[in-house]
Amino acid sequence: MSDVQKKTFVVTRFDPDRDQVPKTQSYEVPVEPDWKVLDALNFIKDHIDPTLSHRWSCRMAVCGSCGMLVNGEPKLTCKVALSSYGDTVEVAPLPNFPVIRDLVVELDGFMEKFEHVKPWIIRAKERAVEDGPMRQSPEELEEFKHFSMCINCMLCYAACPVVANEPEFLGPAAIALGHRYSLDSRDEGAGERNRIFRGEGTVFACSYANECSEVCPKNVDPAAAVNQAKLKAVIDWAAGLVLPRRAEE
Amino acid sequence: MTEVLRHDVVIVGGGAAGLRAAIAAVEADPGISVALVSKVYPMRSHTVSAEGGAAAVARDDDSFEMHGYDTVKGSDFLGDQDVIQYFVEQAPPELTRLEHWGCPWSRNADGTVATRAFGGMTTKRTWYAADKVGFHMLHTLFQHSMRFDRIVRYDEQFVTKLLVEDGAVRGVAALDIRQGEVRAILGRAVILATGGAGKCFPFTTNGNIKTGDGMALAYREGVALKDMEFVQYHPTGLPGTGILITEATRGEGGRLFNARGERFLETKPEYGVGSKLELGPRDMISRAIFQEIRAGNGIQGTFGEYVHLDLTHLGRELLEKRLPFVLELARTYAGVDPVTQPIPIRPVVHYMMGGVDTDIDGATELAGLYAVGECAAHSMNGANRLGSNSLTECLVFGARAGRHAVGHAKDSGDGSEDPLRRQVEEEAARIDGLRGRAKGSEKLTQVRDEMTQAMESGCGVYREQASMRSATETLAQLRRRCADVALEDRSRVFNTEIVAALELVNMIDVAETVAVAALQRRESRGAHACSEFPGRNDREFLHHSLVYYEPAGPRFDKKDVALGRWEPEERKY
Amino acid sequence: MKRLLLKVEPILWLLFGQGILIGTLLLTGWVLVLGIAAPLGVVDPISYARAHDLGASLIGRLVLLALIALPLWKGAHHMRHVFIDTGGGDRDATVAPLLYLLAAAGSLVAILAVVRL
Amino acid sequence: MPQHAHPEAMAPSKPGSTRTAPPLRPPQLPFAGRYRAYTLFGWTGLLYLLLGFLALRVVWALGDGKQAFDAVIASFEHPLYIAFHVLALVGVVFVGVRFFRLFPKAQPPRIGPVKPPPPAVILTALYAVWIGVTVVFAAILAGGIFA
Ligand SMILES: Cc1cc2nc3c(=O)[nH]c(=O)nc-3n(C[C@H](O)[C@H](O)[C@H](O)COP(=O)(O)OP(=O)(O)OC[C@H]3O[C@@H](n4cnc5c(N)ncnc54)[C@H](O)[C@@H]3O)c2cc1C
Ligand code: SF4
Ligand code: F3S
Ligand code: FES
Repeated sequence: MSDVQKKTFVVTRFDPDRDQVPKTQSYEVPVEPDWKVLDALNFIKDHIDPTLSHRWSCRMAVCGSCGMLVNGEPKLTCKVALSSYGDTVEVAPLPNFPVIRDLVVELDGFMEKFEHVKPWIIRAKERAVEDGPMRQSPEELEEFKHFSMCINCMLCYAACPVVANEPEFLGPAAIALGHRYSLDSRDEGAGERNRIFRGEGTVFACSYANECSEVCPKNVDPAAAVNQAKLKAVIDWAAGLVLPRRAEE
Repeated sequence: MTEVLRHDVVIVGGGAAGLRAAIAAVEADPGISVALVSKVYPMRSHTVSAEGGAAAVARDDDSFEMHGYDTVKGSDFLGDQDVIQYFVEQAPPELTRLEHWGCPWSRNADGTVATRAFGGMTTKRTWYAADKVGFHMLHTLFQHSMRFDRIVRYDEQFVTKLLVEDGAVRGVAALDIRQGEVRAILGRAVILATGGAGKCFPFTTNGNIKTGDGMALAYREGVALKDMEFVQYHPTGLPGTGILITEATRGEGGRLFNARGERFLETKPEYGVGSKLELGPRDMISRAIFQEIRAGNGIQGTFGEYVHLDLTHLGRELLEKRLPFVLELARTYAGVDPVTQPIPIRPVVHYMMGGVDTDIDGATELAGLYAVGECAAHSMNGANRLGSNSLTECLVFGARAGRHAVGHAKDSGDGSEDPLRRQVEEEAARIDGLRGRAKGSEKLTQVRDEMTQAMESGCGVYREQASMRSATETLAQLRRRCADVALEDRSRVFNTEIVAALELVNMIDVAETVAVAALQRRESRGAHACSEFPGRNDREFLHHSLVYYEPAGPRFDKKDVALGRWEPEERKY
Repeated sequence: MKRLLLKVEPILWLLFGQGILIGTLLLTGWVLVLGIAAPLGVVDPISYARAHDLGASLIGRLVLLALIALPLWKGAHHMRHVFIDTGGGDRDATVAPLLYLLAAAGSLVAILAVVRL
Repeated sequence: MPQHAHPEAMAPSKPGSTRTAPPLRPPQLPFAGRYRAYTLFGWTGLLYLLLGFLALRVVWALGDGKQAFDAVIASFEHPLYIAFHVLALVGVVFVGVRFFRLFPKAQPPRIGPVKPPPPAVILTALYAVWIGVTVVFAAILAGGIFA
């Protein structure tokens, strides 16, 4: 095969049993031309240092496990080609998240925010299965479709400056998901979610940095979702002032 | 002191099957408490990677009869027909439920759910959401499951053992990957939904987590694994990575060409796909590609020879609308743009038709133990699964097993916890012993590679008696060598080396059953193509194969196929 | 205080947004002429009489009010975010009201200023 | 020494079962690389505050009479004022360009039955209005029209 090229990987290591703070460790890895960053990490794990911990599974950019900071940028490591980097590649855990070990970050905070936006269809009256599928025109589908493409890789959280400083902020992916359901023609929960969006961790905390959308590997455009949600929340709030209070919950 | 957590039903696996079972369980009885244990966060489960679609009768020109027949014929008459009957009838309501829960199915202009053609199906009955069907189904199920407080998630917990006492399963022992502790999660019914075992092979569409854990767990407790010899090769994977290029590409009109630019499925009738051409069943097309490569008609690449899947005539617009993920995958992982270039593809291991032996309820021979999804064999897929049947299968039988497990849990008592506690303590000690076990002389990656190589050469697309036999021998040796693998990571926190070691043992157990069952089947049927016995032999082999665990080595047995409406006939398209 | 901030957040955001939108539309010409071109002698600034006539019309008063108040809200809101971004998030409940009070006070004076034209 | 994010950033409400290393902050935040434009955008808030109060000063003077008004206008000839206004103009244009670029996608796909026009149309309209308002307003302020 091709002549062997070597790259140096500077990987962040942290073992809470032993280390007070994270440190870095360098590995020389013989790389293949078509490798992704993840292939190199797996090579280290398999052939150099089996004590390295990182998450991955699908290696096809859809399960969302392998997000890391590569040369300072949040990336899906199974998707970015090694060839786009020079001889030294730094791999670190995603910023804005507590680090459990090595390249593995804490997800439970994210899961709580995720659950908080009620990411499911809310209807006053559930439809019976016998009544068959609901109708939804291709145009109605188009309205929320790209917001439903989120793989929960959390790169957007790692890039958002507000997440870095405001722990309550619901953050891009969670808001995009809630907004996705509110936009779905089959859903009737927009009012409920608007109240959530105006509450703790409000959508207004977002200062439209747009970095979430810049790093999103799936073109979800969470920045659009968050900022659309602001407008919807304002309209809903204003309507609530003018109109007699609609029956809540 | 071992921590003991108590629930009514314990579900192992957070893929489509596990989530559907969990929802069905709490819907059947809102008072029930369900533990959903998964070694990864549920949305990472490999269901996420399914691309093409899920089958259920939807159109006026279709019928249960036709879906049933297609499935029976696809299974090469090894599918149990009562199970298939139930499956096709429940498929439409199950997919409808998912629609109500928000799954973004692609739509026709009038707002009804769109369907596409799929291999081995006589009409368009595969529901789809562009080419990210598994992704959308999984996320819909996961998000919907969050409505229910009674579903308690245990994420990143690796189940290492079933707790069995007095002939009934009573819970599981789970390693908390984050903490390194082993805990007891007790329930009066346990549902295994741990997915397939593609990682036993070197080239597979499967993700890193598909290591056959559930199959191995049940197997070691004396439950049979059924029809394990039937391993589906998907005709169109990317060489090297094995990443799947969905069958929907062919459903939408994609064509296969060899190095000579010949559309071989059309020019060579001996491949048996008839007028279905690229929409023939997977086993036949995989064999055709393999034959082409053998005959020197393959295209040489870095990762061996391949053929071309051509979509260029479909046009950018259709590709972007219906197959956007295929565009992304081909561009990112094969460096070709399907709008203008053909995609290099080769057959890769995709799906295990076999699995834990269950009845139509998903129940196993072990009281209280159920299995659903890819890790189970309800015998609906027989010798060859039709594409897009398995996502639906996860829902139909996930739901049924969920309800039945609740019934079982309500009818059975709690029993004493002490023996279970003792089992978990032993398990904890065993796993503690593995941590940083530097003494061994074997390397984990080495053993794993030898295993996948043995499976590739012994249980590939075409199988020979000699290579199958040597595979069984190699695997038996590897099982012993496994005990000698050296482990370096001494940390308790997120020790993925230990997980990999436990998975390796599971894979070897499963791989062994595949090889053993394959060796016994001296005929060719569905995905099992035996060079020495090229024909199907209904007189001797119209039966399911069972493999039981014995300390001395696997024991083989058989079980009848439930026929009924359709008598076995020659499988011609 | 935090609860109050949450309650009025939609108004603050609307004022902020209009501060960017309308503020930017108006400030561009304003700064260009009164701040740069006129002081450099490139153009003559509007005469007092003319300015007073136009400014005292209803539309004139509204435009001037928008020109003053909206940028203040935009400024206050943005400075709040800057403060949070530089690590002051924990003191947001003190700093944010101060900034918004500044903008509110400016707006009140602005109303007075356009009323007395 | 790497910079840390808020210690509670993305932390679960009840702490996990193992000790974690505190979250790092995005390494380029606030002034490097991808965050530079964002940070500057935030700091334009200061410009807008100052511009708002300066405008207030002008309008207040307008109410006080000719002398006061002319004095304020004349005071803007000070080099420091000119420098500030040049900076302010750059800031205002920067705010406009950045905000208008992001504006179209912040429109919901539908408000009730009303659909917003396509992004390209919104963007063109925004720029047209911006230029239009600026030209008219500048002409008035320069005593050009309605003089
Ligand atoms: C690339 C690809 C494309 C496919 N496309 C289609 C298609 O178009 N149509 C179709 O019908 N089918 C398709 N299939 C098949 C289908 O996706 C699978 O059969 C189905 O998703 C299996 O779902 P499951 O719930 O059984 O398992 P998985 O989704 O694999 O879930 C397994 C779960 O078990 C958990 N688990 C495993 N072991 C343990 C353990 N030891 N302890 C705790 N938890 C554990 C995992 O964490 C995971 O949550 C495809 C498969 C692949 C690989
Ligand atoms: S919005 Fe994009 S970046 Fe954020 S989690 Fe989803 S896929 Fe990842
Ligand atoms: S990066 Fe953060 S500030 Fe808003 S636009 Fe995205 S959520
Ligand atoms: S490994 Fe699944 S997204 Fe990268």
